[in-house]
Amino acid sequence: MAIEKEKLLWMYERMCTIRAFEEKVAELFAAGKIPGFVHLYIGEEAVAVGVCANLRDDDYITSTHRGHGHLIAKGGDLKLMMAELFGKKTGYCKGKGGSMHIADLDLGILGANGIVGGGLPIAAGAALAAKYLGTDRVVACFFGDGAANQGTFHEALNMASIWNLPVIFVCENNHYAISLHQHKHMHVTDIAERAKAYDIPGVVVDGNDVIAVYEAAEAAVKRARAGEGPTLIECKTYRHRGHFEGDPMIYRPKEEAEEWMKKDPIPRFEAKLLEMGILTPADITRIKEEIKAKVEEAVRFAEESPYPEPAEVLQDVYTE
Amino acid sequence: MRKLTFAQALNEALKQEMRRDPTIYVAGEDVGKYGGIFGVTAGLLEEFGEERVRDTPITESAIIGSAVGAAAAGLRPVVEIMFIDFIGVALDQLFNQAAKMKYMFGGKAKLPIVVRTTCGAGMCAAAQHSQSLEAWFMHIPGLKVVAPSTPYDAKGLLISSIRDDNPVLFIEHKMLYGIEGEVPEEPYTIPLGVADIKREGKDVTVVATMAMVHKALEAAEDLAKEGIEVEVVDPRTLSPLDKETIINSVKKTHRLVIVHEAVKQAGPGAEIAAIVAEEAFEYLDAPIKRVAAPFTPVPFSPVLENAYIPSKESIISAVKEVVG
Amino acid sequence: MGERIISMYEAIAEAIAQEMERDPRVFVMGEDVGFYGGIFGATTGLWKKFGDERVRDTPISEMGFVGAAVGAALEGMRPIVEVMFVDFTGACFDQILNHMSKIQYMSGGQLKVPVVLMTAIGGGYNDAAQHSQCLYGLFAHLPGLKIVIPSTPYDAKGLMIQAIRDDNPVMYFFHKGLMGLPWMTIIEATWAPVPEEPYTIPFGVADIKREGKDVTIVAVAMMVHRALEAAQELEKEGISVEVIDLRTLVPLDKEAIINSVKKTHRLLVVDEDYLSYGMSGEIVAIVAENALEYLDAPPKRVAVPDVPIPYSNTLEDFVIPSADRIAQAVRELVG
Amino acid sequence: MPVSKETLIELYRTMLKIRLFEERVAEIYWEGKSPVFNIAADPIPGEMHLYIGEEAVATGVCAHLRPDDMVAGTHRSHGHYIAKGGDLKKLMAELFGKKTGLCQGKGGHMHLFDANLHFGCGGIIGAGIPHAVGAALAFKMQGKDNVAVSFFGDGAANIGAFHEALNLAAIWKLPVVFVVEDNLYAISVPKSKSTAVKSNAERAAAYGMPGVLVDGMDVMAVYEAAGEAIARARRGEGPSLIECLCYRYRGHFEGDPQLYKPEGEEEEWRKKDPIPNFRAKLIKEGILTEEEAAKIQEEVKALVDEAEKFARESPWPEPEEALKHVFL
Repeated sequence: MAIEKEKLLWMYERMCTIRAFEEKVAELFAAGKIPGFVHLYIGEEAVAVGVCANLRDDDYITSTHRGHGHLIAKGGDLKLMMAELFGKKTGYCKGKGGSMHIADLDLGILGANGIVGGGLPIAAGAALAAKYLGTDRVVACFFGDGAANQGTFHEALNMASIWNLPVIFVCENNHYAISLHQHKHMHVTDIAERAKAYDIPGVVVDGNDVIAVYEAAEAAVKRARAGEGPTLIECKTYRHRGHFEGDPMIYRPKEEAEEWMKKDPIPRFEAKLLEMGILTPADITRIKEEIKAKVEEAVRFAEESPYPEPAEVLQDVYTE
Repeated sequence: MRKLTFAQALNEALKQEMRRDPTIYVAGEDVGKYGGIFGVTAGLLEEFGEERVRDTPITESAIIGSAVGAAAAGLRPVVEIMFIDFIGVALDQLFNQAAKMKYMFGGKAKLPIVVRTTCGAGMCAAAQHSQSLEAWFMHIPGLKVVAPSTPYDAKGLLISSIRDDNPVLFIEHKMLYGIEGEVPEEPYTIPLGVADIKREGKDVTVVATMAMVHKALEAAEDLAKEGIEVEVVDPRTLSPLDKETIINSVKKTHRLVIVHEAVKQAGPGAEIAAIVAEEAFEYLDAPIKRVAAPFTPVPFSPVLENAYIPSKESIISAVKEVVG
Repeated sequence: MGERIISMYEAIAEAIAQEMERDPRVFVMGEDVGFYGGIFGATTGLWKKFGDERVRDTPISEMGFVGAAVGAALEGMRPIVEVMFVDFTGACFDQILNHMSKIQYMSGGQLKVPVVLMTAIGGGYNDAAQHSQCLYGLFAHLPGLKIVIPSTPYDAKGLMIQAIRDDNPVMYFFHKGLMGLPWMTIIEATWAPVPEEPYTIPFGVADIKREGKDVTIVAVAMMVHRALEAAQELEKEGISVEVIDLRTLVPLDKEAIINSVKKTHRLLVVDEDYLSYGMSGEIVAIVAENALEYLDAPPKRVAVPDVPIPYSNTLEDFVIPSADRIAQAVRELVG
Repeated sequence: MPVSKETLIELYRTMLKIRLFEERVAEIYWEGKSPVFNIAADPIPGEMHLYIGEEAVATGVCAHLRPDDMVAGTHRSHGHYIAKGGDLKKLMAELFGKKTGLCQGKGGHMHLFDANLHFGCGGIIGAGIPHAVGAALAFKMQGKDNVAVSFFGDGAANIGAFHEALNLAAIWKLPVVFVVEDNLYAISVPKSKSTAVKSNAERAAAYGMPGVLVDGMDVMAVYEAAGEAIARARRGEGPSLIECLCYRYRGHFEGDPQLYKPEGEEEEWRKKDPIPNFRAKLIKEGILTEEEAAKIQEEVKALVDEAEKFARESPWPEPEEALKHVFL
C-alpha cells in the first residue's frame, strides 16, 4: 500500500493516544474527579484517525457528543482538553463547555456537539465558506448511526449535494443509538445506501481497520478538494463502553460485544505494523510510555489549574 | 428628505452592506430571482450573482445551520426565514447552536449571523403565518433581537445588525413593509440596545413595539385632544433592551402601559413590567397595564383577527384606566 | 396519604402504568423508553409490563415521533411521548408550536390532541448549555398547551394521571435532580410517601408548601426545595416565609399568588429558568397589575442570569439559584 | 386491473369538481383585490394556494380511500379535501371566514380540518408527513385496516420531517402511503436547484420501502399506482412512496408573478391537462357521451354555485369566538 511510514506511525501513535486518554478519563470519572456526562470513544479510534490523517491543519471538522477522539486526531491539545473536562479555567472553553462542547477554531475544530445531528448543517456551512472564499479546504463531518435518522442529516446532505460542497460525511456506525440497535432504528442495513437519495457517492468501510478508513477518506478528500462535491462514508464500528460512563449496557448481548472486542482496531493495526516491520516491540513500549507521560502531564495540568471565578459566568455571551 | 417604504429601506441596507463587504451573502427560500416573498431581496441576485444570493431548498434547519458553519469559517451570512412561524423546524440550530456556541467555546467563536424573518397578523394568514414570537428569542441568552417600526430605523438597525459580531434575529412586521418614511441615502447605523422616544409626553409612558408603535401614536393623538400627554417609547431592540430609557420615562410619567402584538402571557410586556416594578417601584402611581393579544392562536376570519390584534381603542382605554 | 415511600421517577412510572391499565388508548413513545426504562427512569418497568407495541423505542427523530404522536392522538389514541431533554425540543419545535398546540383551535374545536409530552429539565450536574435548560416559560407563552411542573413524588403522580386524562396537549416537565435517581445528588424530598391507588391533582391549583406571613416566595420544581431550605434558615432569624409551589404554569393559579401577597405584602419569585422573558417576569407583572397597592417593597426575582448554563462546578453553582441567594434576597425584601 | 364505468365517471366528476370549485375561488378571491391588491381584502382574505392542474393526483389516490381513512394534506389542499369527499359549502364558507365554515373561521384555506372525514392539513411544509405516520400507527395499534395518506410537494421532500417520518413508517411497517406531488417548483425554486435526485421515488430505497414514479397528469396512472400501494398498506405490508409528476397552472399563491417559469413551459403542460384529456378519452371509449359530459359539467357547476351562495349568505362569527377552542 502507498501510505508512507511516517503517516502509518503517526496514525498508530494517535490511536494509542486516544485510547490512553479515554481510559484515563474513565478512571478519573469513576473517581469523581470529572463531573457531568462523558461519552468515550474507545473502540472507534480508527475512524477519527483514518479520516483526520488526510486533513490539513486548515481543514475543518465537526464533531459529536463523543468527540474526544476526533479532537485528538485533529491535533487537539491534551492538556487543554483534560482541563476542560475538569471544568478548569485553563480548559479549552474556560470551563464553560465541558466534554460535549470542546472546540479549537485554530485547528479547524468547529466543536463537539451535544445535539445529535446538530453538526451536519454546520459542516455544510463551513464547506460553503471554504468554497465561497476560493480555498481548497474541506470539512469532515462526524456523526453516528443514530444521527442518520435526524432531519438535519437529510437537509445537510441534500444541500451539500446541490451546492456541490467539499464535505466528507463520516458516519460512525457503532450500531447503537444509545440503547436502540440499528435494526430497530432504521430499515436499511447500510447507511451508505442513503447517499443515493442525494446523488452522491456512498461507501461502506470496516471502521475498525484504520487503513481501510484512510483509503476511503483519501479518495473522498481528493474528490472534495477537486471541487467534485461531497461523499458519504459509513464506518462500521463498535463502542467498547456504554453510551455514557455509567450506562449499564443491559441492552447489548455479551456475545456481540465479545465478537467486536476481537476486532479491536489497535491490536489489529499493531500486528500489521509489526508484520510490515515498521514497528518493533521495543517501539511499541516506547511509544506507549511517551503517551502515558503526555496523558499524566495533562492530568497534572488539569488538577493544578485553578477553577474559573464565579463572576466569569457572565462573560462570553456576546462579542463586544 | 427622500422617502422609502420599509421594504425598500431594508433592501437598500442589504445592497449597501453587500457592496461594502464581500464576505456578506444572502440565503433563503426564494430570495433570488423572486426577490423574497415580500420583495426585500429584490435586485440582489442581479447585482451580486448566485454565489452571494442563494436560493435554498425548503430546509430551514440547513439554512440556519449552514449560516452557523459559514460564520464560524469567516463569512457574514444574512439568511431569511420566510415567516417566524417556520422557525420551529430550525429552532435547534438557532437556540442551541448559534446562540450558545460562543459561550460554550469559552468565548472563542465569533458568529456574525443575521436571521431575517417576518412576524405579525393582519393578512388573514391564520395561526401558522401570523405569530409574534419575539419573547422566546429575548429569553435566549446569546441572541440579539431587533424589531424596527419605521423605514428609518429598519435601514439603520439592519446595517448595525449585519456589522454586529453576534447572531441577530431581525424581525420585520409584515404590515409595516408598505409604510413610507424619510430615509437617508447614505449608509448609517443605529446602535442596538437604544430605544427611541417616538413621542414625548408627561402623563403616561406607553412602551410599544413594531406595528403597535403606530397604533400607540394614533392613540396618543386622540388622547392629546382630551389633554392626556402620552410618551411613546419604541425599544427598537428587544435584546439588549434599553431599560434606562423606559425607567427614566416612567420616573417622569409615573404610569406605564405596555403594548405588543405577542400574546400577553409570558410576553415581552411581562418582562418590561417586571423590570419597572423591580427598579422603579416607588415612582409608580398606578398599576402597570399590558395591552396584548389574547391567549389564543391567531384566528383566520377577518372578524376574529380584528378582535385578536390589539386596537387603538384598547390602548386608549388602558391609558385612561391608569390615569383615571 | 399512604405511607409507602417511593422516588419521583417511580411515582411517574406508576402513574403511567396505572393509566395504561385503565385505558388501552394510552401508549408511550420516545428514545430509550422501552427496555432502558427512560434515561431518567420515568418509564421504568413499563416495557416489561406492556411490551413493544405500547412502549415504543423510537429512533432519534424528535420531529418524526412527536409529529406521529399528534397524528395518533387525532386518530383516537392518547400518546405519551418523552423528549429526553427539553433542550432537544428544538429539533421538533414546529410540531409543538404549530400543530400540537393549535390543531384543536384551528379546527374550530372539532379535533382534540390529547398528547402528554414529558421531558427532563434542570441543571446541577454539570451537563452544560444544551442539557440543563428549563425553558417552560417558552411553552407557557404558547396558547393551547398546559404546562405541568411537579416538585414532589406525590404531586408527580397525581399530576401525571391528570395530564393523561386531560383532553388537551400537556407538557409535563420533570426535574432530573428531583427524580431520586441513584446516580444524582439525592434530595430527601425526592423519596416521599405516595398512595398506591391512582389519584389526580387538578391543574391550576397551586400548593402552599409552607405557610408564612412576612414574604411570599413563588417557585416550581427544584426551586421549591431551595426556597424551603432558605425558609428554614430565615425562620431562625425570625422571618416567616410562605412558599407557593405553582405546580402548573398553564393554567396558572393567580389567586393563590395574589392572596398570599395581600397577606405578606412582599413577593420573591425564584426560577431556575433564565431571568429575562420567562415565568418570573409574568408573575411579577401579574402582581404589579393586580396587587400593586398591597406591596410594601418592590417585588424581587432570583433566577438564572441571562447566560447559557455553564459546565464547571463553580460557574454552574453560581448561576443556579441557591438557598443562600434566596435567603439573601428575602432579607433585602424585609430589610 | 379492470375499472368500472361508474368509477371512471366518478374520477372525472371529482376532478371537475376540484377544477370548477377552484376557478370559482380564484374569481371571488380577485373580486376584492383589484385594482389594489390588499391580501386581507374580502370576500376571500388571506393567502390562496390553488391546486389547478394537479387534480388527477388527489382524485386518483382518494378514489381508493374510505371516509375513515386518514389524509394529511398541505397548504394547497382544497383538491385533497374535495377528493376525500369534502363538503363544498363548508369549505367555501371557511375560505370566506364565515361562522358556518369547516373550522368556524378559525382555520382558513391553509388549515382545513374535518373530523368526520379524518382530514387535516396545514401551513407548514412537510409537517403533515409525521401526522400521517402517527395516524397509521394508531390504526395499526387499534387493529383496523385503515390507511393514512400523506400528500406533500417536491419541496417538502427536502425537509427533515420527510426523512424522519419515512424512516419511522418503514421500521414500524405502518399502513401509510406517501404521495409526492412533484409540480417542479418549491415556490419559485426549480426542483433541479432544490433536490439532489431526479426523482424522489429513488429516495424510498433509503428507508427500505418501495417507490414509484408516475405521470401525475394521468388520473388512471395515479389510480393504479395508488391502488397497489393502498392495498399493500391495508394488508399490513407497510408503507410506499409514490411520486406524481404534475404541474400547477397558477402561481404558488394568487398574486405570484411566476417570473421563474420559463417561456412555453406552461403551454407544454397545458397539452397534458388531466381533465380535458380524460374527458376525451372517456368519450372516445364510449364511456361518456358529449351530452352526459355536459350534464356532469352542469351538475358540478350547480354545486359550486350553491357553495358560493351559502358562503356569501352565511353570518360572520362573533368576535368573542376568537377566545374559544384554545382548551377543551
